[in-house]
Amino acid sequence: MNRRFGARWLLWCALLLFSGATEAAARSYPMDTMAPRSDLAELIQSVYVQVTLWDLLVLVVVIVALFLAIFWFSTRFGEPGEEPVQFHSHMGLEVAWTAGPILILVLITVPTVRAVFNTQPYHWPKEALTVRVIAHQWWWEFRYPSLGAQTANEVHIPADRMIHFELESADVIHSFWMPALGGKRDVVPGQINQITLVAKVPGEYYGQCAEFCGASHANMRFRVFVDTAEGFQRWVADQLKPPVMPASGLASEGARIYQNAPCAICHRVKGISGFSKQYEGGFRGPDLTHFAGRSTLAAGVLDNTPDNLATWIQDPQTVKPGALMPRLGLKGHELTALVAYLESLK
Amino acid sequence: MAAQPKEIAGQRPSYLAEGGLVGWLTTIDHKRVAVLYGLSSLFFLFVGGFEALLVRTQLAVPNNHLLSADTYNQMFTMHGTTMIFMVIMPLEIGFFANFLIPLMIGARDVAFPRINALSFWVFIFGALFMNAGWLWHALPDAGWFGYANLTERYYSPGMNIDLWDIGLLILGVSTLLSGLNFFVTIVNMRCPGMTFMRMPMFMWAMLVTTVLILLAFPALTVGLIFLFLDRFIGTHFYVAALGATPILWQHLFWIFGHPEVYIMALPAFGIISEILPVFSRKPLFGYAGMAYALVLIAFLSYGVWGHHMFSTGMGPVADATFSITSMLIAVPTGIKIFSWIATVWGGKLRMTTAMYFALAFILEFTIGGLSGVMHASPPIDLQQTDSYFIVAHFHYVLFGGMMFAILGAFFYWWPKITGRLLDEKLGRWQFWLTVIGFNGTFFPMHFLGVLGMPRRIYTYPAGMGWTFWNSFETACAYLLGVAFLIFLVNLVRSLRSEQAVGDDPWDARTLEWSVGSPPPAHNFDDIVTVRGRDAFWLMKYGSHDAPGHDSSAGARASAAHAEAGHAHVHLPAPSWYPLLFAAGLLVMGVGAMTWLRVVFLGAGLLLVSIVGMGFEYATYGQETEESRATFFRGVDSRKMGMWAFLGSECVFFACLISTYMVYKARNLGGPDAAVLDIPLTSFSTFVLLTSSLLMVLALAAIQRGDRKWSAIWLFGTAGFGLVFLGGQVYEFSKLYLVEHLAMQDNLFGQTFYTLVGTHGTHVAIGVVWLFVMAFAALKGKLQQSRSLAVEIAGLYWHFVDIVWIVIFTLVYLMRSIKEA
Amino acid sequence: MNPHEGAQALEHEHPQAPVYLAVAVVLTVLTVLEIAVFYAPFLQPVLVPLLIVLALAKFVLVAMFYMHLHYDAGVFTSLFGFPLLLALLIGASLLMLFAYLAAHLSPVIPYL
Amino acid sequence: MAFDMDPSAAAGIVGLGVLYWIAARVLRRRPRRRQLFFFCLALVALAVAQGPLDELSDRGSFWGHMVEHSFQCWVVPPLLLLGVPDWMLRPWVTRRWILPLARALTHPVAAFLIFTGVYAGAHVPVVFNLMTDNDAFHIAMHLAFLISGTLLWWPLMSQMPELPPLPYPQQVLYLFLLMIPMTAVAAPITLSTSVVYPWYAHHPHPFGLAPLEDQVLGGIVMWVADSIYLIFVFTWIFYRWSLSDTVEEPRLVRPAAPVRLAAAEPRPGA
Repeated sequence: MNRRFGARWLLWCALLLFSGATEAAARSYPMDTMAPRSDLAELIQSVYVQVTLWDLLVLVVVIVALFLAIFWFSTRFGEPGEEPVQFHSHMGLEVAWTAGPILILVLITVPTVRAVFNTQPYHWPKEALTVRVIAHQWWWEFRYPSLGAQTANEVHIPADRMIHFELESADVIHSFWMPALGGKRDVVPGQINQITLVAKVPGEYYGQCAEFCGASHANMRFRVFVDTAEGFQRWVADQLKPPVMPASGLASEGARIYQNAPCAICHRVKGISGFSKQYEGGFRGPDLTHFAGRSTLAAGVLDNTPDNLATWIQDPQTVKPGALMPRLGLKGHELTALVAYLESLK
Repeated sequence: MAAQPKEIAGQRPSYLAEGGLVGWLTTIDHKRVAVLYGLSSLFFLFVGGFEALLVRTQLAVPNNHLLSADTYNQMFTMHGTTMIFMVIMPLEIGFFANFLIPLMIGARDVAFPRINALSFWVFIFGALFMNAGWLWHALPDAGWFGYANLTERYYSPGMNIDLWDIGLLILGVSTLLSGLNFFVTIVNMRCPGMTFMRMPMFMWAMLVTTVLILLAFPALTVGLIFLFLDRFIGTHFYVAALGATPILWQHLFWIFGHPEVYIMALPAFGIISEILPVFSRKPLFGYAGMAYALVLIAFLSYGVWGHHMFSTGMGPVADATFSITSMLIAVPTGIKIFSWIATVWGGKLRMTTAMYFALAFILEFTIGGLSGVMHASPPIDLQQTDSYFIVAHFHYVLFGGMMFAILGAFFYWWPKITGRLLDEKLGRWQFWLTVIGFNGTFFPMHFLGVLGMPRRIYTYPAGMGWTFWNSFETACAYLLGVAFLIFLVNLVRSLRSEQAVGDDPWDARTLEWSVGSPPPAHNFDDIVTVRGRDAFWLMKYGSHDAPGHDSSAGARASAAHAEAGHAHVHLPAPSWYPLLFAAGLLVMGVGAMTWLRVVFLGAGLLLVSIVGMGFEYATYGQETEESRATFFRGVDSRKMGMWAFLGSECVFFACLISTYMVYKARNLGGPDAAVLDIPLTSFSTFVLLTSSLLMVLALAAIQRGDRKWSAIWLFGTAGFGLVFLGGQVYEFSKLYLVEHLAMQDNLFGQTFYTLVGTHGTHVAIGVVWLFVMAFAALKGKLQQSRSLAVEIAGLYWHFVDIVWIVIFTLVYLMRSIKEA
Repeated sequence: MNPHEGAQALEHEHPQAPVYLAVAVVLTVLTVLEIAVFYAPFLQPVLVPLLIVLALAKFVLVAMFYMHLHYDAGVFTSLFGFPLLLALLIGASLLMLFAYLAAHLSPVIPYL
Repeated sequence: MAFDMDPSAAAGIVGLGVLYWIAARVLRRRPRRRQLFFFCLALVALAVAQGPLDELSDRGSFWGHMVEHSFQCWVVPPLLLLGVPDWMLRPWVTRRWILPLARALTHPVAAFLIFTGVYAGAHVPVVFNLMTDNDAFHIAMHLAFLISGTLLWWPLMSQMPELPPLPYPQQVLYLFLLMIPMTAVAAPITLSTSVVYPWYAHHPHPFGLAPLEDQVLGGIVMWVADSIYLIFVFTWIFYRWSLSDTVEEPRLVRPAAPVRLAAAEPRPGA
């Protein structure tokens, strides 16, 4: 356990008050579950509000009854007074407060059961876009089987079209959660779960793994970009283009370093490095063919800037403890060359 | 009790009087065992609290580096496991229930005093075993629920999960045994006149809790055994590659998990139902309704476990069913809350600290219960599960519910346990600090949950709108820490104070206040007859002309009569064997982590202690006059204990057999059920049936007092048992060597070997038991009066035979049936 | 299960050897029947219900006579009956839950 | 709903009423008002079952038929048992050769098995088709439901000490074991994707229901109605158990002096 805990405790208190004040002002809540942006999320929101209102009604009844009882019947300690009436049962009252909750529960159960059957359709229209989501220990891999595109940690989906996410896991149980676009669904190894939704409002939405999956469970985030129809077409076209092969300069030097460094064992850049045959280990890294096109790095932990990329390559463990990417020991010029090359992979 | 409370003049010798260290190590008096439980769980309360403060400090600011990722994971896992298994359950069941059950039902001690001591020592060794991880920075780190295949050896190679797995198995043994013990005590040892409908409500709560314990812990044991085999022998119970599924662990765990949260909730309901009437000077409102609500909660709690798994995709039909049953369970809870308010309504409330905590319980538990109803509906649960909303829900139910009830119970029963009052002024300070700290820490978690902060993340980025609330919560968490320090000061000061308190400071309503406080070692001088609910209140204020009212005016007989009463009471002697049993279990646990032969050493210790306990008392198996007087319609406690144990074994084998049948259809390759040898197992079935026949003939012989034939039949039964075991060993070796059916690479193999192997182990234990019986019969120690011992061994043996009948049909004869 | 002797069950009315021998013979016959049903080719379509009925009969016989449920107080029957009922419910629901998983979710596809 | 009841059913109901009246006269004892009320309620329920419901099921409504069965199994027998006082049955039952037979039939295991046999047997497609095809067998089946239903309810509601009811905890166990055959019969009908009973396949269904919808509705009537009904019966058993215990509760006498509860000084000697 961290030995410096005692000495720095006071520092945290000072920091708390300062950061608390500034943070409260920030309006944006990217992971807000109450901002539905898809049909699935709106359905959930409607049931959410109904049940919450019924709950608040019951809560108010209990609070009023309790505080009335306390203030009317509490006495100063030891104050003499006549013995209270020893009534201890009243059939009408007991039947009432059994029937009441049952009635409320029926009113809650009807929309719930209807929503349950709507959110898990058995079959979906053919023209729905299938997106295979493969969860690894601490990053997400997305594949578009019908379009042939493949990306990591950032998924692009067209607005106003049925999307059918097929969730598979490559190791342990994860949970694919996009608060704005609908609830979460566990990604269980050995079975393919599914989420089917129609995103309505284009924009960038945050997502995070919700089922505890090991050391870096907190660093397993992803972004969902809901594009307009033509925006999505443009993105797919970019993804299908072959990777940029820099002719000269720092980037080409970086390309050479990339090829003989161990990067090629786990990562794939289409056309340059496939997975080397002799490597049987099950692990694979994200596909880097269009790495520069992504706005975040290391599963949404850092923004995709050259110096962030440099810190990540130099020592992945500080950014994502337990990450399976080894420390390559690249320094100085070689490192900047490799970073330049990777940043050129638009 | 480190600081021995000084003897107060004129106080009759209390249960704390005699016994130095040896007295405490070998005690079997339920009050002293309860004090041991109380001390150890208070210690773990502060350990759990320390872990909670570390977790909160790490989350105070975004991207904090106070704790590394795996240290944080260890802290939140241990906070959960410690608070549930080492604080709330031991405090409610081991400390308060253990101390109060005999006193409230008018009994001298629990049904099985030595098992009571044994379950404490097994608990403390299990808790220390799991916390040993502090020494090697290897505490369990996969969450208190330890979801499967993250806990597989491949994904958590260290010994963290081994400590958690074996530690929980040991704690499970302790809780199961104490559940069995209290169930038989409540059903069988109530004083004359105290029918079920006249028991105090805390007794109803404990009766239902023990039923839940007996029928829930087997499911956890099965899940943990599968995990143990996965990690140590290389089977694949939760690995998808071989056709298995990690969802099986979630099902087995939550079949135990939801009854478990009611095992923690119902004693708290019982405590509140005791405190409110006393400080409102009014009887509990709707006694029958409250008892009915408890029974309904217990029954429904077995049908709701699916609401923990809505997001794993069980399918709409299962989601809808579990959602309906989960909402149904809110109805009995509603009945209880409204009945409590009706109890307080119209009463003359004395606002002592215990009453403050009880009233705060009603409010906080209602908030927790209602936020629970929200994620009982699957669509909402898809947004809320695994977010901080759930953390807020269960902290409102566990801390706001159980901990408030436990703190109220401390202030209410402290004079009964130690003979001193806890200071009201300090209590008031502690109460207000706890309420403010508690609500400040956990109410914002509802906002964090709605704002999408997931659970169990060791850090979070800035700019997500979570930072302010997290910092605010951490500050309030330290406030809670201060409140608990005040509580500790209050406890220690009261132990050192001289202030003598009468037997009944609160003018209470139930029997435990009719004996001295602290009560004498033998509890009641003479057995009380009860004439209605709130027995002590009737003794004090009931009309004295009612028929059958005993002559002595008040409940307490005169001192002289007390001395005479004291003499004829026979208290069982202290014994070393419970400590030996627990040590044996601990050695087996350590052996599993180190070398196999240490496990056999531990098993030897276990066997010695069991046989020792068996023959420690001359009257083993005899029904003494004292024990017969209070039995429930003449039923012996030991027989009822065995039947309750067989009941929990039913659920144990049900989980094993369902796993076998579920996995039978999912076998991917290699040998399957077709390789099973029917002629051999048919012969084994005949052997086992004949051994059952010999068993009952032995019993008939013992009851006739025919020593020669009873020895012969007993040896015959044990012999046939051995033949059955031989058949099984031969069958397993043939399957392994000839058919190459191995546990490691074949799903059918592992489920088959585990199911039939566990049954084989039960047969082996039965054979050892029968040989011990046979030798005892040979040496003349089993007279006719001790026929009950043979009858109980017979019950166990016939149960093992019944399970084989089910296994023989489902596994062997139905081998050709593909899909289950 | 034996209400006719009223609440105060007679604890010490023990069954004697002939009762046990009769039960043993019936049990042996039932086991022989089970094995015969297993090997009889014409009974294969209705194998499962037959086997379940025979196993149930043996189960009840051993419980009622060897374990004295027939002679002892009714509380033991409840003590054994409720857990048995719960075991049946848990087993049935686990089978149904996993049958759904097998039917509706496609089998394991290596993710490469 | 036209009230043209089947003549044999009408005769049965009137016969029961007359029999009840004669027995009361012969034994010269008046049944208590509550028992009379329950008995009349039983007759009314029987009339409802045999009248409009029977007519509805004749017009092809499967769920109507199922509701009729539920009346015959779950409603009429309990009311009958509550309505008929024990002294009226005693002369018949305590005959030398009837008592052992009655004792065997009302034994919980026997009653349970008989009812399950009749209830499950009736819903086996072959038997059900026979029932829908020929009326005599149909009436016999309904009588069988009534008799086996009365036997089923006997261990729960018997008022005769010679054939005593089960102790309360076992009544609850008996009740919950009953859920298994009911679910086993209702589940396949509700969840089956084809019409199980051919007679309903080609018959017009009232209220414009398709044959399959009618079948699912009938299945739900059997499954859900019965389980909710059993929870009410469980509540009623628990309520009776709680009443049976508070026999003599001594009166509370007000304490003479007002009780001063200062914590410090001990309470005045009791």
